[in-house]
Amino acid sequence: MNQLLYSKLGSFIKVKPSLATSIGQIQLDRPVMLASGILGISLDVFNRLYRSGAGAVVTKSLSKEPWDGYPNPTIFSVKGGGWINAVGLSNPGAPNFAKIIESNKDVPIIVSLVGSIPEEFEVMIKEFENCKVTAYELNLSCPHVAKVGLEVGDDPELVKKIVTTVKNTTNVPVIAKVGLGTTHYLDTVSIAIESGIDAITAINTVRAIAIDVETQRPILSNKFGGLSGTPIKPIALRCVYEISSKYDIPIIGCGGVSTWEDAVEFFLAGSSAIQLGSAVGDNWIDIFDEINKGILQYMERKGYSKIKDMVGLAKKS
Amino acid sequence: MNQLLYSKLGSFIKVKPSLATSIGQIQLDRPVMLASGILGISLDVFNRLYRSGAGAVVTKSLSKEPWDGYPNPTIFSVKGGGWINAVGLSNPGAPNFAKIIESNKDVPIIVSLVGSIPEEFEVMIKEFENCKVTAYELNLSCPHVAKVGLEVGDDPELVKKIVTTVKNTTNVPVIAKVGLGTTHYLDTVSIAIESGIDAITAINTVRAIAIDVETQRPILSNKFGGLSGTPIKPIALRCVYEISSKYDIPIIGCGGVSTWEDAVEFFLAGSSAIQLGSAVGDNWIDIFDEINKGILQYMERKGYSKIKDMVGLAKKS
Amino acid sequence: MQRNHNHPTIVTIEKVIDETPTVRTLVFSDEVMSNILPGQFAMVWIPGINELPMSVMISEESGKAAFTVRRHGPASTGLFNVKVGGQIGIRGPYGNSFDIKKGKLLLVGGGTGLVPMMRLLTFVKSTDDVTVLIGAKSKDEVFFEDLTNSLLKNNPHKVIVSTDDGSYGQKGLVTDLVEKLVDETHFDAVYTCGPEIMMYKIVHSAHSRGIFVQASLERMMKCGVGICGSCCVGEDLVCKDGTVFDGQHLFSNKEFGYFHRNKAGVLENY
Amino acid sequence: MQRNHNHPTIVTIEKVIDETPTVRTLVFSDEVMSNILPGQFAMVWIPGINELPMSVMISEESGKAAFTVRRHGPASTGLFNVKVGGQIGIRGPYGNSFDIKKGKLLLVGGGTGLVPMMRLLTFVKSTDDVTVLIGAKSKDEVFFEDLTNSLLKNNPHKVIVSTDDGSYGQKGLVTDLVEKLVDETHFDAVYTCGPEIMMYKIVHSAHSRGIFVQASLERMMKCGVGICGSCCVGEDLVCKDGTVFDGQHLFSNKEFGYFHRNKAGVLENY
Ligand SMILES: Cc1cc2nc3c(=O)[nH]c(=O)nc-3n(C[C@H](O)[C@H](O)[C@H](O)COP(=O)(O)OP(=O)(O)OC[C@H]3O[C@@H](n4cnc5c(N)ncnc54)[C@H](O)[C@@H]3O)c2cc1C
Ligand SMILES: Cc1cc2nc3c(=O)[nH]c(=O)nc-3n(C[C@H](O)[C@H](O)[C@H](O)COP(=O)(O)OP(=O)(O)OC[C@H]3O[C@@H](n4cnc5c(N)ncnc54)[C@H](O)[C@@H]3O)c2cc1C
Ligand SMILES: Cc1cc2nc3c(=O)[nH]c(=O)nc-3n(C[C@H](O)[C@H](O)[C@H](O)COP(=O)(O)O)c2cc1C
Ligand SMILES: Cc1cc2nc3c(=O)[nH]c(=O)nc-3n(C[C@H](O)[C@H](O)[C@H](O)COP(=O)(O)O)c2cc1C
Ligand code: FES
Ligand code: FES
Repeated sequence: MNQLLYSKLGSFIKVKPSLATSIGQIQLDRPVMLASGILGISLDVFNRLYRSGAGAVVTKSLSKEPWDGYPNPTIFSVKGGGWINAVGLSNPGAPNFAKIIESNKDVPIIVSLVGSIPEEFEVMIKEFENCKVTAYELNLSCPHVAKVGLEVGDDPELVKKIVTTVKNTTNVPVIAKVGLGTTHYLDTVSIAIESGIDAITAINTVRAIAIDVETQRPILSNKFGGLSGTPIKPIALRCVYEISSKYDIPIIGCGGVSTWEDAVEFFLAGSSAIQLGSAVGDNWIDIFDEINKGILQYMERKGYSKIKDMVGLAKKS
Repeated sequence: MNQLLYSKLGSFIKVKPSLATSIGQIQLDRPVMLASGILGISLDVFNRLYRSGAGAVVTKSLSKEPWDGYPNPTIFSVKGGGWINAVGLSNPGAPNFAKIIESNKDVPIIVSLVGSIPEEFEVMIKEFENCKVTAYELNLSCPHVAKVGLEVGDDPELVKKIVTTVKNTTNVPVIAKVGLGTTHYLDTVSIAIESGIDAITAINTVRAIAIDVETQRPILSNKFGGLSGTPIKPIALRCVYEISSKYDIPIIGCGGVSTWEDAVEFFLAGSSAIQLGSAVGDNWIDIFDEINKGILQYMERKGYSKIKDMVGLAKKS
Repeated sequence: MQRNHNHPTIVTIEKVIDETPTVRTLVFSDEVMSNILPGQFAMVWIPGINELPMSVMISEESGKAAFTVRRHGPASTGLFNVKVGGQIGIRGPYGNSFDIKKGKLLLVGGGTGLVPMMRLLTFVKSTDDVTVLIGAKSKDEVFFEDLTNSLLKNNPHKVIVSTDDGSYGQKGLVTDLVEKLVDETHFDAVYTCGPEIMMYKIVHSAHSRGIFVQASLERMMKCGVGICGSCCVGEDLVCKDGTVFDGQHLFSNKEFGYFHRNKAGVLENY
Repeated sequence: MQRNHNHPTIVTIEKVIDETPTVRTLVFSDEVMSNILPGQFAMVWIPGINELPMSVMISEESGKAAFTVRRHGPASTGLFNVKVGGQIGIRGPYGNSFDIKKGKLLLVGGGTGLVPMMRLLTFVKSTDDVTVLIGAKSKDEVFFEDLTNSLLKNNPHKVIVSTDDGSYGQKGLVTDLVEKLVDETHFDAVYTCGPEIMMYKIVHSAHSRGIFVQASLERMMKCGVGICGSCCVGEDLVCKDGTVFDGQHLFSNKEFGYFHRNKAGVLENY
């Protein structure tokens, strides 16, 4: 009742809420981004996604050279919801990709990078010198490719070197994407922060497997893959809550967002923006506008004028 | 077609398949057990579950003294499936519980124990000297209570001491229940095996959180809880596959089993039996017979005479 | 999106009625809860405080429901103190319900155990002859008497209040009154909800005379969905197998009327 | 349990038909796949080998469907080699389908691109006047000619085969034949599936004459559900926005007929 009165009043005196948000130095019109690896290999598609309501697009994780990735099957739909993928970081390589996005004018593009050693990251970043890049995201958390991703994220010393090198190479903001590996992800976060990282994306997919009972074998060609989508939301949300409770660092929540409520939960837990991937497979790209609308209505109802008004609120209780 | 001919033939010459299984020295009539913490505080209920088709029941994790656990809300239903609980290991304490099951004659009961130091486990096991106990399960993996559970499982030295002490205290088989913590669960498995453990249960719930967008606060009184049910199945299955690929130790699969196909996937991944909990909340206790029947039909179709015929098959491909 | 009945739905309290100094009724709008069956319950989340099982009280307005709560420990006091405009979370409905018989019916409610009885009254036929016994410690603690009369205004009916101290209605234990009534009249069914010792005696009185009797049990509840085990009575789980049990069945249950479990699950005597 | 169309369903191959030395049709029972629309496809898992997108071939028997596969790289060769009794996993159907017009229709299929054309034929009205062009390199590689005639036995129709080397039917590229046909006759619609260069020319021939034309595209596919991005053509995703596109739309697509992407996603010229 109080609430009702309050927001009725609110709609008279308040301006329309804004979806704009910032993650440290990164300014976005809208808080919902496309996560890395999803539809992320062509500028035309990026433009389309941006028009559809994505606040930014993160590219497929790029390596120094083109990678074919694993043979199919590379993706598996879990019966109760969610996906397990082992695409194997197939990507056209940083140099090819830089050419693809050279002509980008409009889209906030976050370039995701994978590599095993600091120098690879350095070389790749130089490729993008002539591109409009909103931020770099270091993929320290792919759970199904050897020598990169989680195997890097699980090695604190290497994380330190990579982040330091990257921060010395570019003035563009740098995000570290973490996930659940064999060492504690909060240690990776901590060392990334010490080494000067600008923001954290949490989390990547969670290592998983699917077995077919008829043919009695793992379905993905790589056997193991990463679980994404609705099943991992409560886990991802927990990570965001834990990071934001422990560190003062801008956070991008990622993992299982498929409704505006999910997005708001991530804001309340302490993330300033969110990424989504699997929901595109379930609801196609209309999902961005749908979630944006839901967030706006929620903000109107609660009387918020900006996303930041709700970031971290759940920790106050 | 080959398959069809084969199993048609099979049904003429083969005996009816048996659901009996063994986990090391532990012999069970049926391979589906009730997981710890589910309905597990009264012998009358254990008898009912056993009559309903459970091959064994694991008790609520017991501590030296009775514990009240956390205030409500202690359990939360995730919209897309699964539960997050933070019951806080409420339990009547080992001495009270030993009295409850003293009169047990029929039910294979696996007594689950939690504690912070080896001596606590020793004292508790002595309480059960006059009870029919099929095995002990050491809970090294509860993700939401301080100083016990995962905080123990994450400390390899402590795991070693506890397992060694327990193995010196009793001749009853001892199982270690592991989960995803802040150190690598495979390290916990490894040290438990070195210390003489008889079997591994994998996995416990996965640390998670749920936030209510209307009232903007974590829902569980403890804030964090453990995610169980269908969302964690692909993760649990992965752990079983990893353990069985790396170690020669009997495994009990646990996490998200709700159909016979799930159970068979766990067998194929290398577990000799399975436990389930959340599925009871979704399908009530008929779930045991339902899964038993499905497994039997599958065995008939594939021409297997015993559970062991399929254990680990998915690793051969 | 479709409502998941296990997932808390947030509702806003629209009206608070003081029934007695320690009992309040909190009214809210909710289509699902307004239509539940007598004996079913909801799990009620008081944000920041606790969650507890509550029978769902009827409301005169359609599409609305209520909780009638007695202030007791921290959880129920938390609910008792929710003001108009306050938000609570509800999930459910859970549990089974009373078998509604025809003919001469006896309903016996003690304290907030009257809540499912009120809903039961909305299901009786106008041809049923209904006797309602309201038990209370003293005059102060009597509530729902007028409501009962008004719900039964089209039925042949009797509403009897008994107080332990005789400060209102008949003096004495409600269970003694039941014993007398079932001797005098042949009832087709007896329904009861309230303190377990009271229900135990009533089940005994009715069952031993071959009268169909059902009781709605209360137990410590954590999950409400058959997972945690805290609500067990012998081999029965009140949240899944109940809350309503037949007298016949209760008679074979060794714990009913004798033991309950505390928060740690330790058996305690009544 | 309800079938989740994204989840592989295991089917058993019941019949294998050799169409040419390099093309085989594998028949299986599956109600869902037997009823899909022309242009839709399935993702086909050959356990232990690969998974690849396949148009779903019709079968004469109801409740059955098929794949007609050309042996090519490891994946298609794996499917080609599946024997009777072998098990494969199928998920889908995915994608949109042809808009089925009435009147004078021209269908042009190259190689296994004939598969969606055969299904399209099961949707034409008996009053439609249908011309089918079958393009192949040589006599050896011609298939589905008899099937086409039999599917059209109740229609005014013409089936024309052209081989590049003239070893059977008319000699020359199928695209030159199309150019001739659309000059001679006013078609109400042109449908095509086959190699992209072929489709590009056909779309051009028809569209520039104002004829309604649709093409079903093929691209490298990993997920089939609009997640991985590997099937993109310009801003279109073949698996979600296609496989069928209007000539109008294709004309504004800078990549159609010029570029495709390899497994790493690198753009390559046709
Ligand atoms: C099916 C059912 C319906 C109920 N309906 C009503 C009703 O309509 N009105 C009403 O006032 N009360 C009702 N109760 C009782 C109510 O749930 C509380 O148990 C009671 O109010 C005491 O709470 P407390 O404040 O002492 O809890 P606290 O001492 O604060 O204890 C906190 C927790 O313990 C639980 N708890 C403690 N004692 C019991 C008990 N005997 N039974 C169940 N849970 C317990 C509470 O649910 C709560 O989660 C019902 C109980 C059940 C099981
Ligand atoms: C919608 C659709 C329908 C198709 N229908 C048929 C059909 O009915 N009959 C048939 O024989 N072929 C069909 N194809 C082509 C088929 O999927 C394979 O691409 C083709 O057989 C070549 O496979 P390969 O053995 O060379 O693959 P390999 O070289 O072994 O490559 C392995 C992987 O690459 C993918 N791949 C390689 N080239 C392509 C390509 N051009 N298009 C898509 N994926 C590719 C495969 O799917 C496979 O996963 C279809 C393709 C699509 C997109
Ligand atoms: C098919 C697929 C490919 C992915 N590829 C990448 C990748 O290249 N780099 C990366 O950092 N994350 C990758 N991810 C992880 C996603 O970016 C995201 O972290 C994860 O899917 C969780 O979000 P979601 O539940 O919204 O999908 C991929 C996920 C999927 C499903
Ligand atoms: C309400 C609840 C209480 C639990 N209590 C315990 C416990 O006391 N000890 C323990 O080892 N595991 C406990 N668990 C974890 C389960 O035993 C099991 O490992 C987990 O729920 C995964 O299995 P499931 O997906 O089949 O539920 C509990 C789980 C739930 C849902
Ligand atoms: S309240 Fe949890 S089982 Fe009944
Ligand atoms: S095949 Fe993955 S997006 Fe089309």
